[in-house]
Amino acid sequence: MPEGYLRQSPLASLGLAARAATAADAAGVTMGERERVMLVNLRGDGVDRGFLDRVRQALEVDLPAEPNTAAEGTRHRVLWLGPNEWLVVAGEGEQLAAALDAALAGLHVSVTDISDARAVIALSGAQARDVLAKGCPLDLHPRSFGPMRCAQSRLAKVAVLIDQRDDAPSYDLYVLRSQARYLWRWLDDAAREYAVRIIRP
Amino acid sequence: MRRYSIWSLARNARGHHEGWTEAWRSPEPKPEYDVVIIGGGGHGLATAYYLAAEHGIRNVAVVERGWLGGGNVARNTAIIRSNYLHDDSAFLYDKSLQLWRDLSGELNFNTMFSPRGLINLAHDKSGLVELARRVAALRLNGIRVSMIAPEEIARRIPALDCSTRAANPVLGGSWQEKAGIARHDAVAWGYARAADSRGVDIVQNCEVVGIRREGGRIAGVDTARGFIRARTVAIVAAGHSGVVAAMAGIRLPIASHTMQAYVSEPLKPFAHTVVMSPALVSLNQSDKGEIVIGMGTEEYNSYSQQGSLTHIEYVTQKMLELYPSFSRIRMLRKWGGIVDVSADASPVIGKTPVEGLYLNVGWGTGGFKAIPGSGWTFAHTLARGEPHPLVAPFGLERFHSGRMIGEHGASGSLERYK
Amino acid sequence: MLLITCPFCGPRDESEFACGGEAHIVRPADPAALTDAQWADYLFMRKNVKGVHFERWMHSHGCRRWFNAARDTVTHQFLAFYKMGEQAPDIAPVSYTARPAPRTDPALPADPALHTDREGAR
Amino acid sequence: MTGNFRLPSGGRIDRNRPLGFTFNGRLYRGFAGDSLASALLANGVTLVGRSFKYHRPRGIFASGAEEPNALVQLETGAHTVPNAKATQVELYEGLVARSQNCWPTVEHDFGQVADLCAKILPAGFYYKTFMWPSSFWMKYEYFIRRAAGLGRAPESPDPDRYDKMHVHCDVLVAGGGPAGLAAALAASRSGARVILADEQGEFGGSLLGRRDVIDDLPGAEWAARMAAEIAENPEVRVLRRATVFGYYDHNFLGIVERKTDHLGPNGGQGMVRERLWKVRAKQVVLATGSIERPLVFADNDRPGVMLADAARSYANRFGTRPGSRAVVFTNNDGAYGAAIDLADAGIPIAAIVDLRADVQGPLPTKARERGIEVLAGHAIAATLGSKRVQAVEVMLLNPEGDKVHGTPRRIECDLVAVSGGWSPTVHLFSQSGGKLRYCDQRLCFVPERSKQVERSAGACNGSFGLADCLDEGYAAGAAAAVAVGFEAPPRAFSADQPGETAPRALWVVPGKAPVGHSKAKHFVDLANDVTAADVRLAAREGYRSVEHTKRYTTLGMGPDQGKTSNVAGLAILAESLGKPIPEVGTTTFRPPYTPVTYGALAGSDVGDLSDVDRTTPIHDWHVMAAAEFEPVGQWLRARHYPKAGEDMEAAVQRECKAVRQSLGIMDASTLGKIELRGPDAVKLLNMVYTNAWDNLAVGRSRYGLMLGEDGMVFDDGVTTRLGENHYYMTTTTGGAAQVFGWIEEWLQCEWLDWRVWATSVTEQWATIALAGPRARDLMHELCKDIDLSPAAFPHMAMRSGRVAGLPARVFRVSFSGELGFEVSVPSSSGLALWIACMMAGAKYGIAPYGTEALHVLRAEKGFIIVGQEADGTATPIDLGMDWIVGKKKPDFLGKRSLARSDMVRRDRKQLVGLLTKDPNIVLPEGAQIVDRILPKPPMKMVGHVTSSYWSGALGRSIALALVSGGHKRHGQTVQLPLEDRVVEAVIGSPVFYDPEGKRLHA
Repeated sequence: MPEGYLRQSPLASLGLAARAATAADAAGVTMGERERVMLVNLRGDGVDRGFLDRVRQALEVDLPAEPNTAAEGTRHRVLWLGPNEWLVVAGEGEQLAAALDAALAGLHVSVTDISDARAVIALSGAQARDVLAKGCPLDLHPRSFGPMRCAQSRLAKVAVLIDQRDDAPSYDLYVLRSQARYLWRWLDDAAREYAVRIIRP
Repeated sequence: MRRYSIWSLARNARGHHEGWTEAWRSPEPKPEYDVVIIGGGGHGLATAYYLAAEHGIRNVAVVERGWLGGGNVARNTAIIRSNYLHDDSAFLYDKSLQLWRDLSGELNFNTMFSPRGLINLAHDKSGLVELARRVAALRLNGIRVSMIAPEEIARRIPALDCSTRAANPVLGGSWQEKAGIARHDAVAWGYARAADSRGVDIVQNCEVVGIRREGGRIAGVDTARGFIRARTVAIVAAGHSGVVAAMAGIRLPIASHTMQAYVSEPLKPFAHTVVMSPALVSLNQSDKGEIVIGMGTEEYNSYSQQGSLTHIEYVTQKMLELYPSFSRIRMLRKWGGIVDVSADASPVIGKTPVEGLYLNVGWGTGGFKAIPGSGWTFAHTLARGEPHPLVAPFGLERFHSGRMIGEHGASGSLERYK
Repeated sequence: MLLITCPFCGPRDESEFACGGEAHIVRPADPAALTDAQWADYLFMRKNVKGVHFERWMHSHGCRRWFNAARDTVTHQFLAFYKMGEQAPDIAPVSYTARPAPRTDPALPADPALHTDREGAR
Repeated sequence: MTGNFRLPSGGRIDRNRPLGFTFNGRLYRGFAGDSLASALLANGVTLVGRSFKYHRPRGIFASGAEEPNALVQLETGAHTVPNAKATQVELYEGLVARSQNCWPTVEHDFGQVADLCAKILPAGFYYKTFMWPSSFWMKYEYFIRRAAGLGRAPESPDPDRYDKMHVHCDVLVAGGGPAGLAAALAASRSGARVILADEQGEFGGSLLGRRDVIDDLPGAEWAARMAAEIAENPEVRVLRRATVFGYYDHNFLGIVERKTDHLGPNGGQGMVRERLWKVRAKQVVLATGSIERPLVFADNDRPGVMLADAARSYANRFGTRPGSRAVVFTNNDGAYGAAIDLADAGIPIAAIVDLRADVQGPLPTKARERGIEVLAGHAIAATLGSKRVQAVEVMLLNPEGDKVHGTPRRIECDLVAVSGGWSPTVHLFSQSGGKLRYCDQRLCFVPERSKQVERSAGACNGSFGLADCLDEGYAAGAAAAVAVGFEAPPRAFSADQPGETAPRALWVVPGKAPVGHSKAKHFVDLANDVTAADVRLAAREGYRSVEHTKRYTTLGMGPDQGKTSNVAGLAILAESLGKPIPEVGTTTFRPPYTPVTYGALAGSDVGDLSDVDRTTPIHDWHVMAAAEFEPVGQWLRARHYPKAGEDMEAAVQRECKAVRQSLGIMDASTLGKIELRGPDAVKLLNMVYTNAWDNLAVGRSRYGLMLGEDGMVFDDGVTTRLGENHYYMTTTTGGAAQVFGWIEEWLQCEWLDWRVWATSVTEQWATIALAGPRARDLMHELCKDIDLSPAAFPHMAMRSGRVAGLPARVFRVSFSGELGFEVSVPSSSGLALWIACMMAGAKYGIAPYGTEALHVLRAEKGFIIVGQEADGTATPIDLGMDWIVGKKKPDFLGKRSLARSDMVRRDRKQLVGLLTKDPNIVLPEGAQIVDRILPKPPMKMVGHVTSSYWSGALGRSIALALVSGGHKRHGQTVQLPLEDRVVEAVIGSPVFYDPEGKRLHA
């Protein structure tokens, strides 16, 4: 069996890797699929000190308490999803879910591995904000949104979690795996007028 | 009532049309009536007309908050059909359809009923089965509706995308030849004129502000123009039925929502048949040439006639999926009505716990086509004090017993009841 | 196109939300003890207020939390947003009727179906 | 009549860029900067179209969005646009346009016969006739419909693209005339985020067509400079050719930007044709200007009758002579400015006819100084000419304004520049919910009370003078910026503003004969051919509400939406009723301000992007295997896998056979999956399912039914206990979102103190169902670390292990009635697992099966499908599933509803099996069932067929049905009257295959 089939990213069949540009030709927008990201959905009582302390010990980062913000630790990035819900993002190779579950044993929490349930599309460039504005009702202007901010909203016809990574601006877009091809198609269409370059993030 | 005809037109032309008289009076309300009907819309006016014409009850007032025919009878897509799922609904709507046929002659007012035929589309297998079930039931109820194949649909509606690649592929449809459209305002005016000529007082700008009871029975209504006594009071207030019922201490299984519709600029005729689709509520072309699009309701409760842009965007997208060549056509005008959507998308007709107080409400998005049938059966109900057999199943009690008449599919309304 | 303030995420566009209808309808503690009419009152009967309407919304495309709001159903203006479990704020009702309705007759029928009190926050 | 009507110099056209265009098949020339209307006028084309009802000749009447007459069919084929306003079409090379609503030509229109019969066609004539015989309306209607309508709809798909953009700002300024520019300037200088939008290709609004001076600069130049300054600010977005068309709740506004129309059909290479801007503005400044009204006088519709300010604009802005000799007809001072400009452009003014007896303002004085004859206290009593006005007859007006007298004076002219005063463009203000007030001095409706966060400035606020516009605009822009926390910048511009004297309110100018008595028509609404006599007739007949009158006469309902006619129509109605205008009211304006294309409203969500098609991790394999798909919710599921030469029926039978005899494989990834964790999880399950969950052991699964509070089945699925307080729930594919939402809703709204977390994991797991007698054999090969023996791993159990080397959850469940395993692996590995199964299963003849085969297999077993058997009206009892209803449970959602009187009726529709007497007949789904065939309808129906298939396993057809009292009717015969025949069938058990369930437990 070909090795690639053992683990297929949501957009694998689009052959993005092969289409990724090597030269940095002029483009208003770059797009690519962020592969092999570990994602854990964490539910717990956000006002319980004991819970927060144990999470900090396990993740070496404080859970963001402020709605729609991100926190960056040494190994993890944590995004606020709700008053008692977070998304923990880590690189590949970690047994994140199992470790966290063990670390929080005995508490009323829910630790769920959803690494395979989402696609992550990295969108960046001077016109990235305009591309998002075509389908998202959020105000992403620098005066109201910026790095370390995240928000769940609607993009085109699907639910999306937007995590701003830098001032370029660069965004990571989290979308349900089954809807990723639709969203890619939509982004590709929306970004067409700005010239798109496919990258491997 | 001076009769309208081509001859009266010609005669009046000689007098420069200065000899025409009022189509209806503007009377002051009397202190007492046999029957007071709250709501001067299509259903209220039709009820008043049939009370006078069929039951000889002429001491009737129709009290209207604004101008007669200013509610949903002025704000709909004017579609008339009877292809409903349940026997109860099918019989009631078909009674209505039969009355539509000769209505212009009966009222001596051209309602422009145009039975140009109606197609309901199915875009998936379950939709097709649902249509088949409806068609089979209607056929056995003696209502002529048949299934038609995609090729026939494509022939009748060239603008419709019937290709297999379409976002909403046309798998088939049902066809009701006797369905059609009418001129909506004319229906209200025709009933108003005919009722007025039979002695009914239509009192406009007369808002009901309270309902008085004596013991367990109705005493009359307080209005902005004073108290009016009546032994029989009927709430026929559509979007405002909840507000009026609350005055009598009654809570209804009804939520009011904004329903929008919009029209294009006038175009030369090209879309003869009325088309309904689960993807898009309805589409037809008016006599003026405007394409009329029905849109269903907004999600939240509302007494505003202003709808949202999002909804229009959504419906327009669905329309272009069905009719790709329409994208350069422009939306000219839109309107909104306040519709009273009941829990099972069927009307609530009959008695209330208050003796002498009756309801004819909850028509939601489907009231226009029902006006003659509703008025005819409701007048009988008011005159006899017992529901007409055709509307007996539609009483308020069904929400207690659970004998619902679910018509979400056939009414074309989305499930908005919460 | 409403602008709805999620108690957690702040003001967001209507398209991110789902409306859940009338708020503060508490599920009867012992449904079996109710008559059909009383059960129907819980299940179907609604105030359908013209004026200040207390209703539930869910931030379905955001943090997925339910919350309550008070909204004028005529003007669509929101008067309050508050979290589930919080007491409904005291907001004076608005009347859109021509003038206050005169006193209704005190001899009301004692049908409990018409007068079940479903008020009170949870 | 054609010729050269271009002025020798002047205007904002580029005379170095000539453009060729075609109108009604003839070639003409214009210049860059022309509108189609100005180019037609420059070529002497004055007959442009035919009117809606009477098919009267009509010309160009206005110069902007208010144009009621000059509607054309622009371009042909796929690029055609019906009802394009010639006044708003920017000229480009090769433009092609045609007149509408005329046959065979605009010069000789057959429809003109309607004008001859006009006497018997008053407003609403169709309500009074065509009633007999009743079936004949359709025949009359055929002709009426053909005569009505205007342009023709395009017939081929639109080659252009459209899109949308959400945008947020501190201040939105609608309108880029003097007030709007001043407002945008103030707001942008303060540092606020600003959007400035104007419907024209160039900023300046009224400044473009007049000769005003601001800060010593010509108005148009001042506008260009200001627009440039504003556009340089990075926080400002400037939109040209962009109409703010709708003002919605909570300061949400829609703007449609036309990006390529001015470049011609193929000019906008790669660009979207139109973009819909969806704006959420903290503050709004409305600077939408005003629209000139005509006067209502005899035969005021002839080509050559034109709004005075439009005539002035054609001269000043487009360097065009709208006529060669003009009469100006007015009730106000403003038109004198137009007269002076026309005179300066070299168009002789034969006379200014003023309805006012006493005319003294500075502008009239200036006109008189130039030697223009002013006929004060006069009126135009008639216009002469047919396809172009040739002369007018002027008579003295009596003081009351209801009669003309004296000897008519004939004045030759081919242009009548008319002004009845100005109406502020309050459309957006009114859409926002603002209340209007009628102003007696200015004879117009002005904003009175705002509902939303908005300010009106300049002419749309009733302030018509230039200096006032600039002042109000700047103040509104600054105030808006201050309101959102910015500091107001200082201001400085200066402009002259001549004083004006009051206009005269005379809504119908009398003609030689009383209104409606002669052939002369006093048009109020040119677009819909509504006359003053029509409005009076409506009032006479009792249509007293302004809404009644509008609907009865169709006043204001045309493509121009009554922009030039609404106020006059209302005033004439008020006069007829003897009431002041405010008592008759005004109509509320609704979006859109001007028509908006469906393309822009739909945006890019068409074609490939019209729907979200959700695909499973194994989707690509199904595509390669040439599967046919069916949509289930948004999911694309494989329906069947036809081999070469197979139709669906053959493929489904083959797939079913494989499952029954050997091994089938199905992609079940779309099933909804929810993880429930917490000490109260079992309490939750007890409430949302009808059966009891207290004693489910870890590692075991149970089937459950979910009811709505109304007692009706709305979903079903299998839930497995994974750990002490840990459950894994599955739902139907279509019901996944609903079930997850249902659980969240109860936990968040009702049971706030219950300790359960619910997390959707639908997309985390790819799920493969293996079904058939050889399923265990295959599993043995792929899975070594689970004891698969029936004793160790019984039906309705779950084990974790590795399958094909992948970490997996394995469930022993079956929806087919055969031995079955469902294997779930992380989605990324779903395809790998599928391929491993296919390779290892080849020796068993493994066959992928789709949803259609699944439906047959489950129907053979009598398993229900939500949406078919459970159609929202069926209780568990109706479905014969009393066994799953926990009667001892004190409560669960929907329980109380099951006890309602109608739910316990014996004649409720109940689920049964149905076997046709002729085993070869497969009943159509949806077919109705009767006990007795009657000679004719109505016939009492007792039920209907919910599912129906050919069962290969049984070698005959089978069906499931809901039949009244069906549970007690097994063995009875019923009739199914189909369209072409009647089929007999026998009621029986819904379980047709392996009723003891031996195969399932194998």
